[in-house]
Amino acid sequence: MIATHLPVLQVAVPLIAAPICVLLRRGSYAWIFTTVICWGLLAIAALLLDQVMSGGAISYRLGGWEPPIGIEYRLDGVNAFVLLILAGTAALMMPYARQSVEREVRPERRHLFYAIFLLALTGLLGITATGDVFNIYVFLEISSLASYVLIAQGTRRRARTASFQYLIIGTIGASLILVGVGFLYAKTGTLNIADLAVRVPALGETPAVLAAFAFITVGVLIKLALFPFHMWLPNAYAYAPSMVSAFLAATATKVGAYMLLRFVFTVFGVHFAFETMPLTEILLALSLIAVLAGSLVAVFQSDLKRLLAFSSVGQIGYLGVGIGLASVTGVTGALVHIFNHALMKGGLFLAAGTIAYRLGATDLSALHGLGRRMPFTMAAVVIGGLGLVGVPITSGFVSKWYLVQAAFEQDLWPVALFVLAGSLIALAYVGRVIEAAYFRPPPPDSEPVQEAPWAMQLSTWALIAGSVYFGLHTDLTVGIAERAATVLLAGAP
Amino acid sequence: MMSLAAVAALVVTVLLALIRAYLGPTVYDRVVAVNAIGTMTVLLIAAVGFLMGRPEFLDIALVYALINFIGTIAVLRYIKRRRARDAEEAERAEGTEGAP
Amino acid sequence: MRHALSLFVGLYGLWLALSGHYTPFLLAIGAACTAFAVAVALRMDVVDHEGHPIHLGYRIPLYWCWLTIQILLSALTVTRIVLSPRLRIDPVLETVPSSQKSDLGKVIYANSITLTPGTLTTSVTADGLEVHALTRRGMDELKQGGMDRRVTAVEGES
Amino acid sequence: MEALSHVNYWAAIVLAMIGLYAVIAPSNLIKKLIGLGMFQSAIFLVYITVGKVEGGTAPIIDSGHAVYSNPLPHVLILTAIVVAVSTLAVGLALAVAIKRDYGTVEEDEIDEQDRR
Amino acid sequence: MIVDILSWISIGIGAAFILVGGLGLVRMPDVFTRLHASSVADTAGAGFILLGFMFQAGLSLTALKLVLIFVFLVFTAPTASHALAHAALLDGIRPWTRKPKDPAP
Amino acid sequence: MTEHLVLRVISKLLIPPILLFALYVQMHGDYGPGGGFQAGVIFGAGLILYGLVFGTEAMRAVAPPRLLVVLACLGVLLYAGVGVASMIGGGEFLEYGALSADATHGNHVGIIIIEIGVGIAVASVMTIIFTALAEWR
Amino acid sequence: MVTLRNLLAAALVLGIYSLVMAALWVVLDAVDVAFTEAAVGAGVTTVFMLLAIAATGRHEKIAHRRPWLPILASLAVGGLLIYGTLDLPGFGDPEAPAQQHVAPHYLEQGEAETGVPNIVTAVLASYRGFDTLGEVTVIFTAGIGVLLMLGIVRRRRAGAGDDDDDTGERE
Repeated sequence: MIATHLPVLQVAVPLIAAPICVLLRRGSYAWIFTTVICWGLLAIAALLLDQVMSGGAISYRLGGWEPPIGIEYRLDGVNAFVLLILAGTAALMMPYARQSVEREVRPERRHLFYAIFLLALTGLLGITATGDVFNIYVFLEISSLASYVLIAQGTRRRARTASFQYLIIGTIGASLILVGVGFLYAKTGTLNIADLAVRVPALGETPAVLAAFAFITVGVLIKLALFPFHMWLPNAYAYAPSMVSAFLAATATKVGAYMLLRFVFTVFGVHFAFETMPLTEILLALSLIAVLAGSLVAVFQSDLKRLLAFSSVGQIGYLGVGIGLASVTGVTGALVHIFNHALMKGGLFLAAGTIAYRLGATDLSALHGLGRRMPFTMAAVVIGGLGLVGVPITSGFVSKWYLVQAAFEQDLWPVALFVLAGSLIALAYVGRVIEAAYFRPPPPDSEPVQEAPWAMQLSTWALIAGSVYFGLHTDLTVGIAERAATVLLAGAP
Repeated sequence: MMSLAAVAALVVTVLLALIRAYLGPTVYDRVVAVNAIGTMTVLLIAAVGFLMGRPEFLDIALVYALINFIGTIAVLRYIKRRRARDAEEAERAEGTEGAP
Repeated sequence: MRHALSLFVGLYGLWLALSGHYTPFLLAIGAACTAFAVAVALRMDVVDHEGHPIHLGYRIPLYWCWLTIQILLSALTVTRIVLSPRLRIDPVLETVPSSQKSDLGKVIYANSITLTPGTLTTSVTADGLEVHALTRRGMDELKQGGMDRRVTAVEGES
Repeated sequence: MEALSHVNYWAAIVLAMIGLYAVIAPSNLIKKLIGLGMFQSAIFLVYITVGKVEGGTAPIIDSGHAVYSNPLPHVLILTAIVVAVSTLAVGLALAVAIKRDYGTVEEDEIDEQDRR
Repeated sequence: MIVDILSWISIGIGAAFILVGGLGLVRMPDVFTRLHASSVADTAGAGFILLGFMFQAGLSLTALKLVLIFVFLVFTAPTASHALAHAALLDGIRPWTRKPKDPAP
Repeated sequence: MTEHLVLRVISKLLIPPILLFALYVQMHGDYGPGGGFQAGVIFGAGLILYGLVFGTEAMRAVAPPRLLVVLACLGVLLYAGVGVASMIGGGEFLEYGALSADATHGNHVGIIIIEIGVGIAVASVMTIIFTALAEWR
Repeated sequence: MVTLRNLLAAALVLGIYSLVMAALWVVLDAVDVAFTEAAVGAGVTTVFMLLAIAATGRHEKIAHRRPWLPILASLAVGGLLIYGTLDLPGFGDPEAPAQQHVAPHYLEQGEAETGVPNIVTAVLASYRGFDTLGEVTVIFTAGIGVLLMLGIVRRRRAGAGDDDDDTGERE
């Protein structure tokens, strides 16, 4: 009985939990409650993925109305996989949250913080699960508003300006998506994705569809923070509270990538997007610039969190490369990278947060000699960093392997070269961190530093260990991703 | 037919008020224009309702009639608050004058 | 309590005027909503002789009739001024004495002045109302105190 | 009539352009939010225009009318207006918080302070 | 029929008053005088137009709602004008006078 | 602001009708324009008028922020609760038809309840935002 | 409005914009939207704006800098929009696809299925009820978010006993 309602529970449970969280009044209760909810969501996501893998796509009619009339939740391999990533990272980060939030948020506001966190999660899950374009907009705004608020909670004042900048850019992006959806509605009379997937290609290349495509793509790219729409990302991630940086880095841009996949492959169709419109060329160009520029800028950062944020800009480029190649291998690579990058970047931001928790700063100069003083945390940073580079046996290697392979399939060897170059640059910035932590003596007058609390270690290591595990055992992720990619590209020639 | 004439007169008046809002010169002139446009909108919505044969939409006009003046009161409150703050600041400036 | 009760009756009348759907369900809901609105109003402490002037009784409608005529007359005056090629205005800002005892009476007077085109109350002070008039004549008429006496009469002995 | 059939869209587009300019150009954060409100309203106008049917009336079923305008865009825009108001409120609260932290809401002055 | 004529006349007068209000809004020299002009439109103009619609609506709830609109307008419009004039004076705006250089009597 | 006579009296006069009008809009969203959101905003506007004229301290006494937060939560929970109730009643999430034996009647009841939830949530959130912004010095 | 340096004036012009829009919505048959615009525009937006301006300062200090990028951006968006509207169905066309697919179902079945003659309410609350749940969540997020960012001061005038307000105290 419950099993049939799982799709909506995935979104409704955190939505209902958020006001309850506010009513709990005490930060500690709210934390326990949020943790339970997040693990419950992970269980739901796992069950859903299992259902989808064994029984094919699930459709859930909200309000009991038939799809084009009412709103539909439609789960196939792609969004079930993304749902698992979202719920999984949220659940794994919860043990970390308690101490980190206690440090960074005032006691009387903690329960509100957790409520907003749950709302952000609701929004992201809602975007992923829904099969209705306008519903995507609504949940996009829930997650965005919650993110603005979460980012503004950073202890430094620049968090507020970063959040404001994100608010302006994010709202413009969402409005552009809204215009695009409006054009599609005016031409087809429907908002349901499955219905649009039938009706939009039948329209052919009319100006309205072209404009809708352009607006939606740009809007989604803003949310995805692909170069040159990444302006909001570095500051937002660098100055947000540790927990928020980690959560958003692991999830928000991933959902952006999911939206891009959904709109481009399902709504507009491969034929329109990649043959009529020069999306491959545009995406590849932007992505490769993102990979190189993001990584290069990261090398010159003096703050660990900013370094990681710029590295995110680069890593998002890899997602763009995979999607732009528009082949099963490429999309598989992108999907696997969504998963792997969520683990690695989440783990790295958590580790950076741990360092901030103990040292009060994340400057690279503050990291000197930290390899000996916080050995476990720094080991996590190193392993995660190597994952970003794409060293074999880390999961970063797997996704890049698929991307390179996809590039060679289409004889686009310069793309492969760029991907490898990006890895080398990544080696440079990871090297800087390692150098600071292991090869520089600690400042002579430094106070003794303790290793971080075990609960924070636990979350960090769970994510980092996951990234290693899925680097070795690729069957699970790649298997699911490949099936999902096949579904997405089903309409392709 | 006559409704149409009313609508025309109202639109012209809204335009005149817009000119006033554009010219200013003070904030208060603009508030006067906003108030006038508010009243005109009440009447305009009523007139359009009659014109389209659906006078039950008067509720919208009623909303404006009831709450449109809240904005003006907010302006007054704003001015009072700013004066209070200015006075406070002046007092503080006087207080610190003696100190180097 | 008297005020609360009459406020309830008044608001329920407003509900009936607005509603237009007289099913038992909506009538009951209307009563509940009215009660709720009265409860909130009581909580705000806005239900007293100022917020709900029932004691003025029948005198208020009569006053309104008189005021309507005044408004029309001065509207014509102001119209003539606006339409005259050379704006024949001579604005003055002066204090007009007011003989009302209660705050409510003062407010009725002040708003009547504002409502009449050509005169405008700018503030209510202890010794009267500060009035801005479009012409010297308008101000003089006001100062003769016709309106003042009528408002005081409406106010009654409360 | 043919030429006039898209005037409504174009009016909305002009408003959208002004709004977008007013978001990007000013340095004052409050001003940006005002521009954002204009930009969003312009998009709402596009939607409502799509929903209008010639000779139709408001989609409230009534025995005296047969042709109604499309209710769906109205519903979507109601939701979008709510979103716009929420965004405005959060944006204003952020601007107020920025004023507390920086003593100014001018983007250029904030940038200058950050660079220091 | 008579009602129709009455309605037309009433709406016509109202429209005229409203136009006068708008015109005054543009012609008058300062805030306070403009408020006088706009109060013509707020009271006489709005009153006649609503009265005209009332004739059209006949004895019905619609007419009652029109009355309500008028009543609320009559309460809010002067309050808003008063608040505005008060705010303007507080902010240090001095009323325009015919002979600005003339010393106050 | 409290000393401002005209505003005080007129607000006292107008606030009850504004509140009642909001409730009217809430209940007649089925038949005419309006509904929970509009009603919530108008109710909130009534409270905001009170706050503007009588000051935020008085506002606090009438609508304590703590109560408002609870109400906002309850509004959302009421809406979502109807969804859960219809799920328990054997329908899909938010399938109000499952609330009653007669689907049309169930739908109507469901719509009324969720609109009330919307109204409560919106009115309290508007007042919260006003209080937060107004008390900022 | 774009060029007004006085923020108070700009906020007022936003109010006028909202009023004109409300009238426009009525003309375009979107009475529910007009109602919302009326309630929001007259009731809360202006008040929120004025309060925020009171807290942040009345004058825009700096003229618009680098005007070319914004002009270019808005021209690009506007151009694309105009291009997109070229083949949209004409204004009021009853044969337009938007009027054909799902909308007739709402108009024809809506009252029978939900018992609500106002189809906008029927669609809002029932057919697309989940969107509206999302909408309430957005509002809720905004409210909690504002609380989280600004908190609500408990003035200490009333005595130390009142300090325990945990809706977010501010120093």
